[in-house]
Parts: sequence; structure tokens; C-alpha cells
Amino acid sequence: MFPGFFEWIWDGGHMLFMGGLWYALGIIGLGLTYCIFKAAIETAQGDGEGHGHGDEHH
Amino acid sequence: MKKAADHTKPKRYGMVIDLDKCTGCGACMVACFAENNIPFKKDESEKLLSITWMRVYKLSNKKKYPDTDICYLPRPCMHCEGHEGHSPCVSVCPATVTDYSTETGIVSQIYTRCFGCRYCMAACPYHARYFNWWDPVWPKGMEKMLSPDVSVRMRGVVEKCSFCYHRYQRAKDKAYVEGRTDVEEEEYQTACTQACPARAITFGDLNNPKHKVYELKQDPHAFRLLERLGTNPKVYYVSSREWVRKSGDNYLKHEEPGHIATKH
Amino acid sequence: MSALEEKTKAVSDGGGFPTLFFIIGLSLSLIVGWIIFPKLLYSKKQQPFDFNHVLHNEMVEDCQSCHFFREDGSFAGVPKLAQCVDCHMDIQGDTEDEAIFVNEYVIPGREVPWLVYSEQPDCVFFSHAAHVKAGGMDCKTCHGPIGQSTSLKPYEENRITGYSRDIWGYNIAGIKKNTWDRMKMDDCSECHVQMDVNQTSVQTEKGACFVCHK
Amino acid sequence: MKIDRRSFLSLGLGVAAGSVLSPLPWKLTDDLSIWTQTWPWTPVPKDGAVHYVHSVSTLCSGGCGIQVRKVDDRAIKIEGMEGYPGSDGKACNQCLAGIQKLYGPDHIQTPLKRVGNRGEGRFAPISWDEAMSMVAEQLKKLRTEGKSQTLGCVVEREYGTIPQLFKRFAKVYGSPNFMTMPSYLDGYEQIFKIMQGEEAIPGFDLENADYILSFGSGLVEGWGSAPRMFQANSLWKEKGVPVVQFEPRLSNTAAKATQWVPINPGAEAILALGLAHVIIKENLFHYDFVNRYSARFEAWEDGQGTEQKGFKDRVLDRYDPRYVSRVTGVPSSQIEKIAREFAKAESPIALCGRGAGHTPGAIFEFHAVHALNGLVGNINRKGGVWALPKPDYIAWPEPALDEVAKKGGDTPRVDGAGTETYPAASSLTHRLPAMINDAEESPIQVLLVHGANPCYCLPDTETVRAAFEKIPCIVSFASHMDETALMADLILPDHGHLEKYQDVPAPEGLSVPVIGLARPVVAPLYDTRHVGDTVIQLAKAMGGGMADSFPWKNYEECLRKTLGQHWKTMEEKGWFSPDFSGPDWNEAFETPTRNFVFIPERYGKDTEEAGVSPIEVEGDPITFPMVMIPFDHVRIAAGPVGNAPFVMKTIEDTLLRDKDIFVQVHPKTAGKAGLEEGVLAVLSTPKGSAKVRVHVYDGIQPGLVAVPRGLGRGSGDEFMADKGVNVNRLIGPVEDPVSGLNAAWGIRANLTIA
Amino acid sequence: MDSALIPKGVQRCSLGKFTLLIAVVGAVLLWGVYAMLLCWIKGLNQTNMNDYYGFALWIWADLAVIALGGGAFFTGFLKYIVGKDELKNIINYAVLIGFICYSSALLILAIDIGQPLRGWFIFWHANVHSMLTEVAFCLSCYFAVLTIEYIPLILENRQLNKVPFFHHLAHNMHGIMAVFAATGAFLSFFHQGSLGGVSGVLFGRPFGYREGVFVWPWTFFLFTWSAAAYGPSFTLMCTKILEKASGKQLVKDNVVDLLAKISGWMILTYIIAKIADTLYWALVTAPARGHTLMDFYSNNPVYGIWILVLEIVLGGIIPAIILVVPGTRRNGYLRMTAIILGVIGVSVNRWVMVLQVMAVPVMPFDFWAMYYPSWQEVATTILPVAYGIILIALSYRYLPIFPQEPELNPVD
Repeated sequence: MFPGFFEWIWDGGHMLFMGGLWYALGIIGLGLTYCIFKAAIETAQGDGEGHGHGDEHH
Repeated sequence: MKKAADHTKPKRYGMVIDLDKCTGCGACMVACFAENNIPFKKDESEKLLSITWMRVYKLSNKKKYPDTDICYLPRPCMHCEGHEGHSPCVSVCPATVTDYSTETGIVSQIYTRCFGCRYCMAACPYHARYFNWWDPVWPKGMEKMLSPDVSVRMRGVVEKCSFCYHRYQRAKDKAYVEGRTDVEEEEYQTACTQACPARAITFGDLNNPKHKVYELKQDPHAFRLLERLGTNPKVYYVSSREWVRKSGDNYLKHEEPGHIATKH
Repeated sequence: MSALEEKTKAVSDGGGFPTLFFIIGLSLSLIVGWIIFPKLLYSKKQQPFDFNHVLHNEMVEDCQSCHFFREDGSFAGVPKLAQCVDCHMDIQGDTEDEAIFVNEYVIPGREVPWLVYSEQPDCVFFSHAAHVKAGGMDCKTCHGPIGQSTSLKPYEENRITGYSRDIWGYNIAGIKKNTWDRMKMDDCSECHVQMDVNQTSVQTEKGACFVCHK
Repeated sequence: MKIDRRSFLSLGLGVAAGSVLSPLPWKLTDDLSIWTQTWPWTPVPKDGAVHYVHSVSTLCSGGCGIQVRKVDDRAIKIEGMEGYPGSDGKACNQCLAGIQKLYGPDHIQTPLKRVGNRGEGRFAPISWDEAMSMVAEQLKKLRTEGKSQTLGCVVEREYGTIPQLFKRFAKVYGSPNFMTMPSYLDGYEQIFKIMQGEEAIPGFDLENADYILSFGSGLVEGWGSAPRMFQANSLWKEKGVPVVQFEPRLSNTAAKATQWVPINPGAEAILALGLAHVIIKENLFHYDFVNRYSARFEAWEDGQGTEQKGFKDRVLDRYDPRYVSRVTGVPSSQIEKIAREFAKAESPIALCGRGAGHTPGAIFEFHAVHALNGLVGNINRKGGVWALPKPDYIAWPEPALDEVAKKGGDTPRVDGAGTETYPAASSLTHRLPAMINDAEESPIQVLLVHGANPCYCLPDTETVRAAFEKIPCIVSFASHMDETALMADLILPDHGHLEKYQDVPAPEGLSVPVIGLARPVVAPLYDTRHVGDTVIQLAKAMGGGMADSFPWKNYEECLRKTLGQHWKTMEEKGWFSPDFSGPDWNEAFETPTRNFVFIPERYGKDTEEAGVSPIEVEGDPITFPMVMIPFDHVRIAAGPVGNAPFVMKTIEDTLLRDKDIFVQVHPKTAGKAGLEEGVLAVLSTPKGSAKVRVHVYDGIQPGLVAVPRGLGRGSGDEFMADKGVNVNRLIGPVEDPVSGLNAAWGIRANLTIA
Repeated sequence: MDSALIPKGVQRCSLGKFTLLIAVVGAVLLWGVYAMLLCWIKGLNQTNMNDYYGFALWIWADLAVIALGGGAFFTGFLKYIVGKDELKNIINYAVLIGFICYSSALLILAIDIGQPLRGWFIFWHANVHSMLTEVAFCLSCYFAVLTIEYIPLILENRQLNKVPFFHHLAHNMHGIMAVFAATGAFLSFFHQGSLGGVSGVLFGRPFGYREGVFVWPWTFFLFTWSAAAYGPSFTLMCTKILEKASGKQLVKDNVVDLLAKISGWMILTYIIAKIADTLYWALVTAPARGHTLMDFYSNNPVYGIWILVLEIVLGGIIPAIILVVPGTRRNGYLRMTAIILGVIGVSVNRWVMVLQVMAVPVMPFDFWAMYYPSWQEVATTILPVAYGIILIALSYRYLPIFPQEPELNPVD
């Protein structure tokens, strides 16, 4: 799964396949982290009321 | 600090089974059960749930009385070489449980690594792979007969014939202690070969001209099972009967066995 | 509302307390994971009696005098009673352990139930012959300086797996300093890759599985 | 301090983050997976020093030379012993799986006393002392009542020190009723007596024969010593030796043969005589042998001075190929062709003994087949049939017999063997049940059974059971629970086959005499006792002359003394081969004329008139339109001991599925009866009926129903018990009028949908 | 009672009626859970699988739900990447169905393997050459994506959204949803394909084996394509079912029409490719291995040539035509017929690629292996259906799944 594992070989197959996987995981992970942090900061700043969703506390 | 001592010439262990001699007695199966700690349960008559690394199939020429003929065909794991070691099962295993060794040409199966997805079983056209549907249970006292050379398998994993690889390991140990690096033909024989009372099974290195199998596989009546699929199996069969040879593979109506299969 | 409570409320509104709680949680679980967990994971067992390798080493040629190869190439491992009784028919020295040995095992003819630190799982085939005879390795590389020990350490058994702690290594993070600190598959493989031993696997281009497995 | 939701959440997040950064989750995941790799309940075999012990296995009638692989003190695996005569490095399935009999759950662990009804299987453990004194008392009582002849002993085979101890016991006790279980060897025994004048056992030099005619013998189905036969078969393939198999069903042997010749069952003798007809007519017989060393080939004068037709004329008169073809169903051209090939071969050999040879068959058949060997002069010759002397290494001093023993010993045997009616027979055990059932009081009062399993193996097992019900005291020496032991009052368990010393005259059918040595591979696991010791101790307990006739301390001493100088060889090599070089033809025959007699004295006037006709099977053709024939399958042990679990595992699913046995019928037969592959059906014979499944098989003569032997065990471990049907339950004996042997090859039957 | 949780501007049935529905379906769910536990505790001997039938009902269900769940990735792809904005009115539901399908698939895999506690070996000791490894990786990653897509929906629940953090989180996640959707589409393309590859690479099984390009057999592409083609149909079918169940129109006709049209064209192109593949396989691939097409469809009690006709004609050509031709597509009944036929078609395809592959004998002396599932297998296969119904019911009741619902069903 990671370079250095018994099953790992530095060949095209592993680099492409695992590269693709880690790339996808990276995007998901980073995206999610970004959302959470941004939401946390926005919450801390208390400007949660202005997004214009048709919600009741507007 | 590379060490060359262990590099012996690559081998391709394989078998030649003489179907004319095989009487279907089943001694190969029994010897295999005992050698490889194969579990047994109360009812083993449902063959699709019965673990037999070596299974003896009964073939029929499907002709009417009195022209009927039958032939037995022992089927161990074929240890397919496929294309450069990519046998049907080796390449599909998701967890690198099963592997092909270029040193011996043996397809290995590590039970403790297997998590039981059974993809390899789907991949094997010979049905040489078996799943442990049940926990293996030995009646009280009978676990005494278990051999320490072969690991006992747990429920939920796939197992198959290993060409009694542990015998190769043992033989190598003996060679090392005696100051040799390689094992002789007679030092490494599978349990079924050893047991076959008809001496129908011959086992050895298909690459080694000194081994009996080398010559036997070149018999004009030799064939392999399902050669046309490109599995490149290492078990050869010999039969003087044409219908038996034709039963070894699928042919279209107009095809003749000898002309189709890519030999050796 | 007390002053403290007010403070708390103020802090929690301002976001100070969550950080504190986060840190509390973090350190708690770190302590549990790194210190308490390893203690719980392993049970300590004592050997039947103590054994002094140094003392015995002085009387024999080398390790293989007791830990010998059989003719068929297999390795005998921990000596059986039959080997020990050559000298220990009766009590030789004045240690309490020897007295236990002679009285409880030699006289009734009972094998000593030694707990083997390096006992590998059943799926492992380890060839001593390949390493010692063919590879010319010494015992220490894998077993450490056990020959210089004057007493036996307690045997620690993993409560879940039932295997000796020596396999995973004493460092819970699995970090090793010496070659003999761990006996996991990767440790075997590391050396095999380095020495280019049986690197014949089609799948991994490393050691074929059936070299070390059975 | 107020812990609100937010603090709680933070704490949780902290714990989660800390856990991820600590080894706990990772190590636990890893350890859990390792836990699954060897569950606590998965046995882990202990390693140790490997060594091999050579022995001879007594699980099969062949007597396979074995080597047992041991790891420390555990027996792990059985393999063949290299160099052992006959089996040479190989062993049969039963013997290969023998470890399972050793450690298996049906190994009897202690002496048992019956507490339930006969056959119910309820026993209570008792001590050896108690058990021994119970038997001794019974025997003493019987003897004082002057009924010593009512002691019966049943063993599997006659040879070897253990059966001989029983024989001696019976003799000094005062009973002639020492019985052995039926087999094709009984037929050969009688044929050697009447045609060659010899007390002999057959040896077949199959390795050197160059033409094999088999009259239904299952050469690769357990006939003789299985591993030896397999190797012979392979040798034939290598050398191109023609093998012709006459059989109504395509058995494995037939499939392996060069030529399978389907034949109407029961007509084998006529076919053999048909072949003889061609050989004689075309002058293809062995002149030298027939002219110089045989008698009654040509016409001869009998005691009254009347001229009798010789074998030649009788055969020429009656068995011309057209007639034979009609009776046997074999085309006459084929008969002629095979006869010529057979006669022209260098060492042609003709064999009989159906299947694995569990039943003897008609004496005519043995006669006709053996006459073929005589015609080609292939007797006591390389590649031929040998009359081997019975093992004579057991040379114990003649016991002194007291009055009771003499009186009892002189009474006629219960089974009629050796009486005027059946002078050539030495044992006719299949007749015993009827004798008991017909008598008011059982003529057998105490029955000792060792190594044999009459309640399973004798034909018509229901009748056998009924007879056994009538015997007041049955003592079994079984080491594994079997059908007969279940009927016993007392079980004095013998050691298992891997736990004891024993001489094993083996292997069956080999052309040189060999005595193998079985030896203890492991120390006895349970509170069992060597049967030899038990017999010796019983004799001692009887006191007087009986005790004196058994002068040995124990069995081992008896065996060592008996084997004398050979003991050392046996210990080292595992066997010894007594000197034997066959006598010349001019010394070979001990008939009054010192010749090979083509028409024996007892061949009977009646047969001369009527000619040989097929043995009729029991049952009326209207109620039972089909004919059932039992067949042997190499993966099913049909002898006293049933299949080990490993062997059960090899049984094909066209023979047994779950608990149902399959019977084989031709598609036409099935079609007529409205049966299809796999359906449940009722197989009925005059002896009873059973639920079976149908296997439609092209390789069987229409009208026949073939049933595998060896299933339907009523005892033993869960792996073999109550699976399928014991074919002996559905078939009865048919007595051969000349020999008294059981000549039944089948029985009329009906197969209807269930 | 739970009115505070119900989205604004819509009407829902009474809590009692709802609870009854959940209870009934829940009972089925529990039955499934019981069977699942049996399989875990006692092992796979609880199933009727055997050494010839190593893949059975479950794997079919797995492949089928993943194909049907393909609606999520393809609708997402269309909305976020291609820019079909109308699809925002159905994307939530597509995501929900996708989430159910994928979570079910993972659950099924966890039951199907013989050693669940070692299941993670597939990641840890991955063999990158195995199609199953690719399936496992992409499946779990894509499941993560679907979870991410589903979370903001949950957070939009009236009460949850009151929590500022959740409110912001949902908003932010919506903001970069296109990135997730793109990643999801990428992953999905691959794992749908690898599922096709699972049987396509089995060169020991002439029935399943297909040639292809590089490491990918044709089935790799066919599976991706068919999932994209039939997935939206399944979304539409589920929408229709929910509309029937709730008695309300939830999505506007133009949205349905658009998705049906796209589905139709996809099916059409797919079925042409499938026919080409079948012909090549029947005329070239199989004969080269000694088989005729009819070898695969005769001498057994179940698998006749009808199965090929059902899959290609009834499940492919006919729905394709109905959905492509505007006239027939706009006819509600015909459209629904086409959609149902399509769903059957793709399910049959997955069945064939799993179960028939196992059933066809390869060794000439072998026999057709027939198999029927045990009740434990059936129960564990129904388990996801029950779970899906419950999740849809809960989501529909408490989350604003259908943006057009208030407009289409104004509350008095």
C-alpha cells in the first residue's frame, strides 16, 4: 500500500495505481479539511447568518 | 554483500500422469489428505464442499453398452505458469496471497494472508482451489495425527495443492546440513507421487533433462488440460486413448486435438 | 453564579475551553495508547526455572552443542531432557533452579515446558539450516546476545494472539535498534532483499512466499 | 465548571486524535487479524524429531508393508515400505489411512460387558480381571458339562500365530469348530486339493505372465494385495501384456483391461470351457504338460472298469463356441480369437475369484478356469499359477489332548466342512447361521470372534444376526467397534494394528511365500490387551492340559520362539521369505496318479450327464425381474474393517451421497422401470429390501442392478456408520453342491421407484 | 410530534403511520441482520455457495446495486462537470440512492469474505494487478465521496442547520461539491470498470473472458458505460416509486425527461457496443478456445439462449428505442416500462457475468454447476433493500431532498 511495504514495487503499475489512489484520497482529504476549517473559522467569527438559505432563522 | 550461494538454476516442477496406468484407486488422495492435514467431516459426499487438493475425476467416452469406456484423471493444482508466471489465480488475488515462484515454478498459497474473497477459485478453470466453509475439526485425539510440516488452515480461507512444497523445504535443509545447495530428484517427491501404487504419477523438474518428467512430457500422447486457455499448466497427462486426449480440452466439431494445442 | 463559573462561560464562549478539553482528551488517549495499553496487552509468564547460558557456555563448544541440527537437516531447538540428563543425572551445583530441574523434571522424566521466546506462528517455516549452514549466519543476528545471559527474562505473551512479545519487539511502536529486536516478516524480508535470497516472486519481485511459509 | 456539548465534542476529538497517534488502534487491528490466523481452537501440531517405523498393516487382507512417519511420539502418516515383497513402497487406501484407525473415535478403550439387549450397543466398562474370569468360567462350565464341541472360534484367515493360537485353543479345549471367513481362496484351496492333491494356497506370478484372462476378478479393485496388483497392472501396460476381462459390468478392471468382454453373469465356467474347446480342437494346448503330467485328459477307466470320457471329449462334445456364445453372450468369433491368443502366449494365466474375492463362487468355475491353466501348462512355472505350501514356520509341539478334548474334537463340525458331504472344505462358515437357526439349542454355546466380522461380512446378515441372538455367549476381541462386537456379550479389546507385534503371512496371491512383521509403532493408547496374550492367559486360566499346551509367558515370547532364527531378520528387514523353489512337474502333484487331474474324483457323475450349467441365483423371475450383483470398489473396504474417514472422503458421489447408496443400472433397465439418474428407488430381493438411489450407467449389462459392497456399516465412527446399504443384507448364500462353498454371484431383484 | 424536524413547506404523513412503515421494514431488516450475524459467527457454511460457486447471489447483488447506484456518479458528472443544471432537482436523490447502494455493497463484501477481520489486507497487502483490489480501493474511496455528498444533505435538516458550525460546513461543502463530484466520477469510472474486469480478466473462464486494450478487457468499459446508462434509469425508477408512495409529484417532468433522454442515448450506444462485444466473443474469442456460443447456453436446466435475448433485446434495444424517441419517451407508461426493462436488463447482465460464469463447465468432462441461494443469503441480500427503504424514508421525511417539492405541492 505504501512504498517500502513487502508488496510494493517501484514500477509503472504501482506508481500509476497507487498514485491515482493517493491523489484521489488527497483531494477528498484536503477538500474535507478545508470545509471543516473554513466552517470552524466562520462559526468562530459568528457570521453564520448570511448565506441566504431559505432557513427559518433568517 | 550479495550472496550467490542460494542461486540454483530456475526449476519448473511439474508432473506427468500416465492415465493408462491410473486405476482411480484414490491412494493419491488419501496420501495427500494425510500429508497435508486436510480436514474431514461427517459427510464428504457433496464433492463441491469437500476439500481434496488432489481430485480424481472419472471420464467417460459417453458411448453405449458395450462400447462404453471410462478413464480416471487425477487433478492436482496445475501450478499454471500462465504468461510469465501470471497464472489465472495469481494475478487476480487482491491481497498477494497466492504467488508464483520463478525458482521452483510453484504457485504458493499463504492461508494466513487469505481473507477469503474466493476470486482465485472463480479464476481457476480446474477447480483446484478449495474453500474452508467450516472450521476444521478433528475428533478428540485425532489431532495427534497432524503433521507439523503443513499449517492447519482456519475457516474462511482458500487452500490448494502445494506440490508438497514442505518436502522441498525439508530436502533443502538436509542438503544444507550435508553441505549441498540443491536437492536431487528423488529427494523431493510429492506425497501423491510417492503413494501412487500404479506408479502413474511422475514428478520432477520439467526443465532438467536428467529428470524423468523431462522425457515423459515429450511423449506424442502427452497433453495438458485446457491448454487452449493459455493457462500453461505444469501437469502433463499421457494416454494412448484418443478419446481421453480429446477430453483434455474443448474442441469445435471439425478440430483435431493434435493440431490445435500449442505443445510444451 | 460563582466567579469561576462566569469565567468558564466566558472562556467557553470565547473558545478557550474546547482547546483545553481537546488537549485533555489527546493526552489521555496518548497515555493509554503508549503506556497502559502495552502493559495490558502482554501477560508475563515465568519460565519453569531459571537457566544460566553463560555457565553452560563455559562447558560446551558452541551454541550447536545443545541447539543442534538433526541428520535430516531439521533443527532441534530447545534441548530435550535426554540431552540434559547426560550431565544432570543428579544435582551438580548448588542452585535452587538446578534442584527444581532435577527433582521435578529429571527424576520423573518429564520434559521441561520451556516458553520459547522466538516461537513463530504456525504458518512460518524457518530453516535454521539455510541460515546457519548455507548462509553462515551467527545465532546472535536473530536471537541477540542470549548466550551471554545469566538468567532468563520473563516470557511475555500477547493476550490476543498468544505469541511471544519478541516477535513484535519490545518497542510498542515496532521500532528496532538491533537486528534481533523484532522477528516479524518484514524483518526477515529486509535481510532477504539485502542478501538477494530467493527473490523469485512474480508478484512482489521479492522473496517467494513458499520460502518462509508452509 | 460546566461541561457543555462543545467541550464534550472537543474531548472526543482529542481522544480520537490521540488514539490515532498512539499504537493502540493499529496494534489491535494487527493483533486481531493475527488472532484470526490461528484461532485458539485451531490445533497447532507440535514439531519434533521425525523418524520412521517399519511395519506391516493388517487392515487389508493384502497385508501392505508400511512405514510410519512419527514426530516424537506421535504417528503422523503411513507410507509404503520400500522393498516389501508385493507392495514394494506402496500401500492400499485402507492402510494409508491407518493412522485414523489408531487415533479414531471407534478404537475400543477398555474391556466391555454388554448391559443392553443383544446388538443394542449398550456396554459397560469392566476390568480385565473381571472379564477374563467371566470367560474362563463360562468355558470351564461348558467343558465340565461335556459340551466342549460347542465352542466356536471365528477368525478372518487361518494363517499366522494368532489364528493358530485360537485353533490350538479350540483343539485342546475339545472343539473342531475353528472357522475362517469365506473368500475366493477357499475355492483355490479346494481346487488344489482335488486337481493337484495339495494342501496349498495360490500364488500368481502375474509380473511374469504375458497374457491375462480374468473371469470377473477385480484385479485393480482389491483382489489379492491391492498395491501389488496395481503395480502388476502398470507393468502389463509397460510391456504390452494383453489383459482380457470377462465381466457383465465395466468395472475399473474392465476399463483398464486391453479388452473388456461383457458376459452373462454366472456363465464364466462355461466360457472357460468354451475357450478350452477351441484350444483342444485346434491342438493349441501344451502337449508336454498335458501328455506327461496330467491325467484324465483322455478317456480313462474308473474303479469299476468302465470307461469314462476324458476332459478332452467332454469339452469337445459339449462346449462348442456356438453353444457357449449362446449361454455367455460372448460372440463365438471372440471366443475363438481369445482362445488362440491365450494358448499361443508364452505364459498365459487365467484367474478367477469375483471382484475383490470376498465370496468363493462355484467350484465348477474354479475348475474350468484352472483347467485352462493346465491346458497351457502354466502351473508352477514362471509367469504361472503356483501352489504354495501353507506357511509351515509355526511348528509348535503337538498338544497333549485329554479325554474331553479328544471326544469333543472328534465330533463333526457344525458347518459341515471336512465331513463326508464336503470333504475338501476346511471351513464353511456361511453355513453356520442356518445350522444354529435350524437347531433347537444352538450348537455353538460360546463363540470367540477375532479379526472377523461375520455379522457384516456373511451373506444374509439378518439370518446371521438371528443366529447370533441364539448363541448364549459371544466374546469379541475387536479393537474397533464393529457389527459383530456389537452383538457380543463381552469385548476383550485387542491392541490396534499399530500398537502390537504380529506375524502377517502376506501378501495374498504373491507367488513367493513371505511372512511380514507388524510391530508396535506407538505404545498402546488405551487399556487394551494383545489378543495373543489374552488367549494364552485364558488357556492358563483353564488350567490342566490346556495351560500346558500354551507354555509361553506371553505372546511376544510365543512369537519370538515360533520365528526362532527368523526373528532377527524380521526385526531388521520387516519380513522374511521362507525358502521355496517350486517342485518340478514330475514331483509337483500329489494326487494318487501324481498328475494334474483334469477331471477330479469328486467332480461328480451328475455333472457329467448334465454338463456344467450356470449357477442359478435365488428368487423367482416374475416377482424379481432383474438380477442384483454386488461389486467391489477399490475405494470402499468390504472386509471386516470399514473405511477410515479419509477413505470415506474419496468415495465418488455416484456411489454414495449423504446417506444414500447408488445402484447402477443400464439406461434401458432404468427406462423400463421409469427410473432416472439420482431418483430414490426401492431395491428388493428375496432377502429384503432397501432404499437406494439410481445411477444410470452405460457400462452395465441391461437387466442387472449392481450394488457396491462395503457400505451400510452398522457401527464404527460417524464418518462411516449408517451410510448406504450393506449388500450382504440383500443376498443369501447359494450352496455349491460339490464344494459346499457359497456360489452365489447375485440374486434376483426388483427396482421400483420409491 | 416530529414536525419540528420536517422541512418547511412540505407535508408528511403522520408519525404513527411513518413508524408503522419503519417497523414493518425494520422487521425485515432485523431478519437480514440475524442472517448476517449467522454468517459472521458460524461462517459461510450458512450459504449454499460451494467450491464451484465461489461467487454467488451476494456478488451479483453487489454488482447490481453498484451498477444501479451508478446514477449518482453519472448525474453528478452531468450536473457538475457537463453543467446540466436542471439535474440539481434530482441530484440529491441520486446521491442518496448512490449512498445506499455503495454502503450496501460494502456491507455485502464484509459478509461475503471468509475472514472479515482480515478484510483490510486487501488494502494493506494490495496486489495492484487484481481487479478486485481496484474495486475495493475505488469502491471505498467513492463511498467516502458519496458520504461527503450526503453529509451536507443531512446538515440541511431544519434542526441541525440551526447549529452554526453545521450550517457553515454544509454551505462550504456545497461550495466545492464540484471537486468532490469530479473526483467521484473519476473513481467511479474506474471501479465500475474494474467490476467489469473482474470476470473479463478470467482467462480460465471462456464464458467471462474478454479481450481488450492494455490491462482492460472490453467488459471494463462496458460496465462503466452500462452503469452510466442504466443508473439514471434506476434513479428515475426510485423517484417514481417514491412519488407513488407519497402520492406527490416530486420532480418536474422536464427534469425526468432530460434524465430519461440521456439514459436512453447512453443505453442505445451501450447496447450497440455490447452487441459488438457479444458478436466478437461468440465468433472469435470463444471459438479460439474450443467453444461455440451454444455451449454456454445448452445442456442445463436454467441458462438458455433466452437469457441473452432478455439482456440485449428486452433489457437493451427496446428501452433504448423507447427512451430515445421523444414520442414514446414522453408517454409516462412507456417511459416507465423502458426504465423497468432497463433495470432488469442491467441486473441480468450482472447476473450473467457472475453466476453464469460460475455455472458454465470449463473442463469438457465437468458439468454445469447449478446453485440456489440459502435463506441466509436471501436475507442478507434483502437486508440492504430494507435498509435502503428506511434510509430513503427517513431522508425524505426529514431532509429537503427534492427542491421542487414545495413548488409542486403547495401546502394549503
